Amino acid sequence: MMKNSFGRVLISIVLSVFMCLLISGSTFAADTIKLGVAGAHSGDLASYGIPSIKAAELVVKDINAKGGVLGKKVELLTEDDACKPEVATNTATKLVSQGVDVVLGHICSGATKAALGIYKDSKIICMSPSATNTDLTLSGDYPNFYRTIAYDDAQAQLQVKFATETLKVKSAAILHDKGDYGKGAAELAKKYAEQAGVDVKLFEGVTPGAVDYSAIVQKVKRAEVDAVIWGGYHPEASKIITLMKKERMETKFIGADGVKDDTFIKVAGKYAEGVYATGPMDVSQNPLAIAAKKAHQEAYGSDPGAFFDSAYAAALALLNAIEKAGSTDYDAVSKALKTEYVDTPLGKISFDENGDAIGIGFSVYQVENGAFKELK
Amino acid sequence: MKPILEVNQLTKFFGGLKALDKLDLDIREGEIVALIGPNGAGKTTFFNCITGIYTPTEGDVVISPPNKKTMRINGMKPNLVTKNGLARTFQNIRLFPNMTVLENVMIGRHSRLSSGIAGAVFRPKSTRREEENLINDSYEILKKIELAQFVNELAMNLPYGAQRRLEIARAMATEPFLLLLDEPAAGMNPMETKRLDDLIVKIRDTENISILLIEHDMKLVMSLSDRIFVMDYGKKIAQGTPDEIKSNPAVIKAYLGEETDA
Amino acid sequence: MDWEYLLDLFLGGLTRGSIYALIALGYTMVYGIIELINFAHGEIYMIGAFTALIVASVLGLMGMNHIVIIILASVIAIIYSAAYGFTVEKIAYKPLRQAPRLSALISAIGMSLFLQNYVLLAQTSNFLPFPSLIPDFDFWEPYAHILTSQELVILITTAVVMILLTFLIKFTRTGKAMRATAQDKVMAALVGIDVNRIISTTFVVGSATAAIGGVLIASHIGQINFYMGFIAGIKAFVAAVMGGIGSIPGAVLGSLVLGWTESFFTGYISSDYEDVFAFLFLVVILIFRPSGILGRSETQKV
Amino acid sequence: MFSFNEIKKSLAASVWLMFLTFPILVIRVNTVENVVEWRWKNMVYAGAAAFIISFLANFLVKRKEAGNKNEKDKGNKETLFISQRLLNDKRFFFPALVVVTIFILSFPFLFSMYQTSIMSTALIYVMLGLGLNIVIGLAGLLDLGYVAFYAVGAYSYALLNHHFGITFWVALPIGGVLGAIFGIILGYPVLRLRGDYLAIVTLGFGEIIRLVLENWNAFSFGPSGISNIPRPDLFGIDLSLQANINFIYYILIGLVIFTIFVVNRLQNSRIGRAWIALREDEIACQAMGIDKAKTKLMAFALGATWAGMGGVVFAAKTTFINPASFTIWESVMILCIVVLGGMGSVIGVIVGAMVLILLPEYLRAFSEYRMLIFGTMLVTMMVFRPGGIIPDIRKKYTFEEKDK
Repeated sequence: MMKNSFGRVLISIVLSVFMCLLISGSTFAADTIKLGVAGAHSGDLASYGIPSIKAAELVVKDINAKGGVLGKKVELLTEDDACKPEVATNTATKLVSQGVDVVLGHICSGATKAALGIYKDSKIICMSPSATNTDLTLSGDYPNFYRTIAYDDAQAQLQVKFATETLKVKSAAILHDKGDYGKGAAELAKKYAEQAGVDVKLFEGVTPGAVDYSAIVQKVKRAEVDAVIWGGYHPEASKIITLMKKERMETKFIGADGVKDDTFIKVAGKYAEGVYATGPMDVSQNPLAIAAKKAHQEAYGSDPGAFFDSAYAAALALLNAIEKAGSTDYDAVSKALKTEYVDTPLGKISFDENGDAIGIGFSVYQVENGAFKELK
Repeated sequence: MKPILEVNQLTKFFGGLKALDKLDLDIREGEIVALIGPNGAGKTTFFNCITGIYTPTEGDVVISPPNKKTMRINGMKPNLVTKNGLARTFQNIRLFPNMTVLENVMIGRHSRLSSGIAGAVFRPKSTRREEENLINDSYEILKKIELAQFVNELAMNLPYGAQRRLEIARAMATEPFLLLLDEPAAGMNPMETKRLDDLIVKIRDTENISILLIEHDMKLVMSLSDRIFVMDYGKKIAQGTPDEIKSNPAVIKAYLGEETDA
Repeated sequence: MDWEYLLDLFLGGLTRGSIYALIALGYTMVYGIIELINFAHGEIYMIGAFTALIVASVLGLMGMNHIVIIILASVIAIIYSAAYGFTVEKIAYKPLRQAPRLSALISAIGMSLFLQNYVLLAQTSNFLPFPSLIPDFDFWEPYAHILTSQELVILITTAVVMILLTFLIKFTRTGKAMRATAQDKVMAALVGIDVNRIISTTFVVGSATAAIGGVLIASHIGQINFYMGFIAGIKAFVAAVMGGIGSIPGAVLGSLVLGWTESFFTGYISSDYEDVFAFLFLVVILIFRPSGILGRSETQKV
Repeated sequence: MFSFNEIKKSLAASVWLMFLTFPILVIRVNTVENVVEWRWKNMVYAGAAAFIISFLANFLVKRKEAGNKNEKDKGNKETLFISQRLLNDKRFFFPALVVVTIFILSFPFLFSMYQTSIMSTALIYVMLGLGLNIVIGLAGLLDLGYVAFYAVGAYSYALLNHHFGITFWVALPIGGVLGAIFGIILGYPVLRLRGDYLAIVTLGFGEIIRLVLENWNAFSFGPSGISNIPRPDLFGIDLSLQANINFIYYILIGLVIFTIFVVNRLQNSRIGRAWIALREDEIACQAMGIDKAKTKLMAFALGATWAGMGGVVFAAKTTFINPASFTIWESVMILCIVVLGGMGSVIGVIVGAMVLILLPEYLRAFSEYRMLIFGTMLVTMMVFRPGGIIPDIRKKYTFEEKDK
């Protein structure tokens, strides 16, 4: 009996496929603008995803208060992908089936890559506040992808430039957290550092979440480098810097935007003093940013988390583009994104051919009395 | 005529402890031989050494199956020992509790069959025939051991006596020329024991399988066995016919008159 | 040969080992008595840390003095972890005593998931700074560049805890009862041991140790989040197995071996393959000693 | 009918829980203007919930002990009954089969693209579950590193495609074979180990594979993974997204049927029985003339084969893979599927996979609460059905009709 059901399946596969070819991507007539928010809302990376929901909620709240977009209310569809590619594809499919118009997300580069294929085929624009993997924009594989954060390459260049020219670093140890974000960044840093003639004595990954990093710190100490360049997020960074300081080491510590997060300072406390980190240009003076932060504190009783500003900016940019385009049509919106400028907590931004934001500069910060201070 | 099982100077140490000490034993075709001795005399250890579960420290175990060539089997893997025609039962019953009675017996036939994964998946004629025969053969064996009525019961649901018999059936399924029974009558009531007695004789006579059994039930031992070996502290202290053993002072000493229930 | 470097790595490994040990002890006790890989143990340790943090910050805001905070925070953390351990056993494992062991394992996994997300929802997904409860002792300052005060405290505590546990198991009535239960529950019950009580006690003690670990480790690495229990838990379990699961000294030894392995491998070769090596090492040990370094190799009765 | 005693018990429970959840549920330190929030209402909720739950629990436990089945169990009895019929009774078999087939085949047209997509994911896990079921359910070897073979499969397709443009259909068998080879390689050293020692070592192997993939960039492109893996091709016709998703769905249906077919045959074959015997009692099993090492390795290899093929499909479905998809949690999930479904039982595993994979998706409604609920489900299911949802039923032989 197994055999004949084999037969049936085969026949029906062929049949159904042709049926599918007839049914082209079905269109949804919607009376609301559906803004999808996808990213890690659970699991160990939740702390990077949840702020983007909060940002979206706040943006949508006051845009709807102002009468919405194109006279329609904006509706939020938040979906969790736990930063797992396999989940991300389902998340994306779900959003597509729900007839989402534009997507804010995803958070992790890996998940984003997995999801983008699906958005691309269904002509949906997707804007990430945090996916910094260079290929996402520069490879040209994902014309429907935009982001409100500078990609790893730019940061790495800045890091190295700063290290060599300002700090006069001759030798460096490059550490990373073995993650797609961290290791990617670290490799680029290595590339540029070697071009700049810096002697990279160590290039190693540490295990995230490990209980203790003294061994690697000892190794750095022994290598007697001028600086440690860190590719990765802040939890490991703070553990490492803490140990380094406890070991009475004077080695400079340079992180990227994964580190430029107030939590880092909260966690590392006094040991954070003097740490360098690259990150989006300082927006603490930007009225929109201040307003957003205040709104967040009022709404949730806590300071906004990682990537809040860029998520806030992304939400604004997307909705503004729809408004300007006068429809949710793919081409119109892409055009709007690339031509129209919009005021965001990150400043006045637009997007270039690749989908990278124009107008969000990058700068180097140093921790001074418990706060990141921009270095001019 | 040549003994089908010949054990020379078999010795087994556990660390410092000498479990078996230069043990000699031989079984001729068609015999029922009993191995007796007080608890902890090393009887089961002896079984384990022969069947490859332990490797003996010294000594030889030689088998010469009827119309096959002689071979040394000490240190041989248990499954190969079985393949070469030695089958055993266990003192503490070791059935496959969650398999049916029939399946338990079918397992016994494993080493006599050949079908592999490919056979299992594609079920060529050969495999199908093999399975058919397997099922029928196993059923036949169950009939012989009088377990046919339990065929599809899970082994763990059988009454105690039946479980003991199933162990024997399973062992017989491996087509042994010599059957090693480890306390087959342990915990049986007199009626079950009687039944076992007949069964063992029947196996010997109809299947011409020789039998070596460890047993404490002297009545059974005396009525069954052609010859008896007596062990104490890993040594052989006596051997002979039931009558010789009954009157052997060393045995009486070892047992402190325990044999009077014979 | 750079001796100071060697020493540094040695001490680093020692600290790391002790940290594993504090968690591994609980694992090994629970396993020893009901042969269950208590997946939720890491979570208990996490809860210990969280409780300590909450208590500490509340008291801090009330402006208590440092010492009081340390003591109260630790004590309350221990009490609560113990309570959690006790409850988890009652809810998720006790009903499964008779069930196939894998079912209990799945139940444990479920518990672990539950506790993680419970803390995530009730508190936060962010990393929280953990006050370094242990001050930098002045008298230790000269040696602080080799071994920080926190590390010193961790080492000492681990040693003490291990000794206490060994004593508990070897000499007290409860300890004897525990060993009896571990050997054979039915027999233990027959000789009048209240098996359920003993098992609960084991969980309570195990969880208490986990809490101690939680507090110390958290104040060592200075941060906690709801996910911290998982990786630490896995590592600790590996350590426990390496040492011979079910044996208290084994757990500590295994943890130290694991700690040193990782430390030296990172120090002399590369931290990239640190864990790979740790696991390979475990495999090798188990291939030569199938029941761990100090594990009693169960000779199966035939 | 509820004795005062029960109520007292539940009260005690709720009080205890309120105490237990007090610090974490009630207190929260507001990080903005360092003040403590006291969220007393949470405590009330906790207490109330605890009261009701423990009340229900007592109730259910009483019933369970009393032996008369509550609705939940009845439901399962029903399915068990049907499943039994499906397996044995020809009369019930064909109509049932027809209905099921029609439903399965029309699924993509009845439900949305999303439904089809998650169903495909579930089907991948059905394959994995059935594969692992060979190792754990039949041969009784607790393997926590199963995900390693899954990774092998996924990467073999991704890499072969990336370097030599090998297509899905070629990669599928290759993935299976590679899986099997790795199964043997990893299986060999651990032959001596038993129970949880085996578990932890296999877990180690799983991690090793993942870490190697993470660190060895030259080979595996490291954590940034491999993107743009082509979806399965159909004689070079390029399909719309919808069609593609449906196509994968049908491929998986085919594979799953194939798997079930093979596993079923294995189960009641010489090899299958040997595995079960091995699970039941190693010593006796050897004493019956079964080669322990060979049998174990066969189990590892066959189990791994399905993981390998599953991996290939996985890579084709997500079009992007990186080591992060192959963590211990994956192994644990698959283990859960097998145990929850009912070890050794094919239908059990299928149900298990459906429950464990679809549940979290449908729990999305509860957004951030979903994993919490999921955890709770695991515990409750195990507590009330330790044997799994649909336990294994041994094949019965009757002596009129011969081989089936």
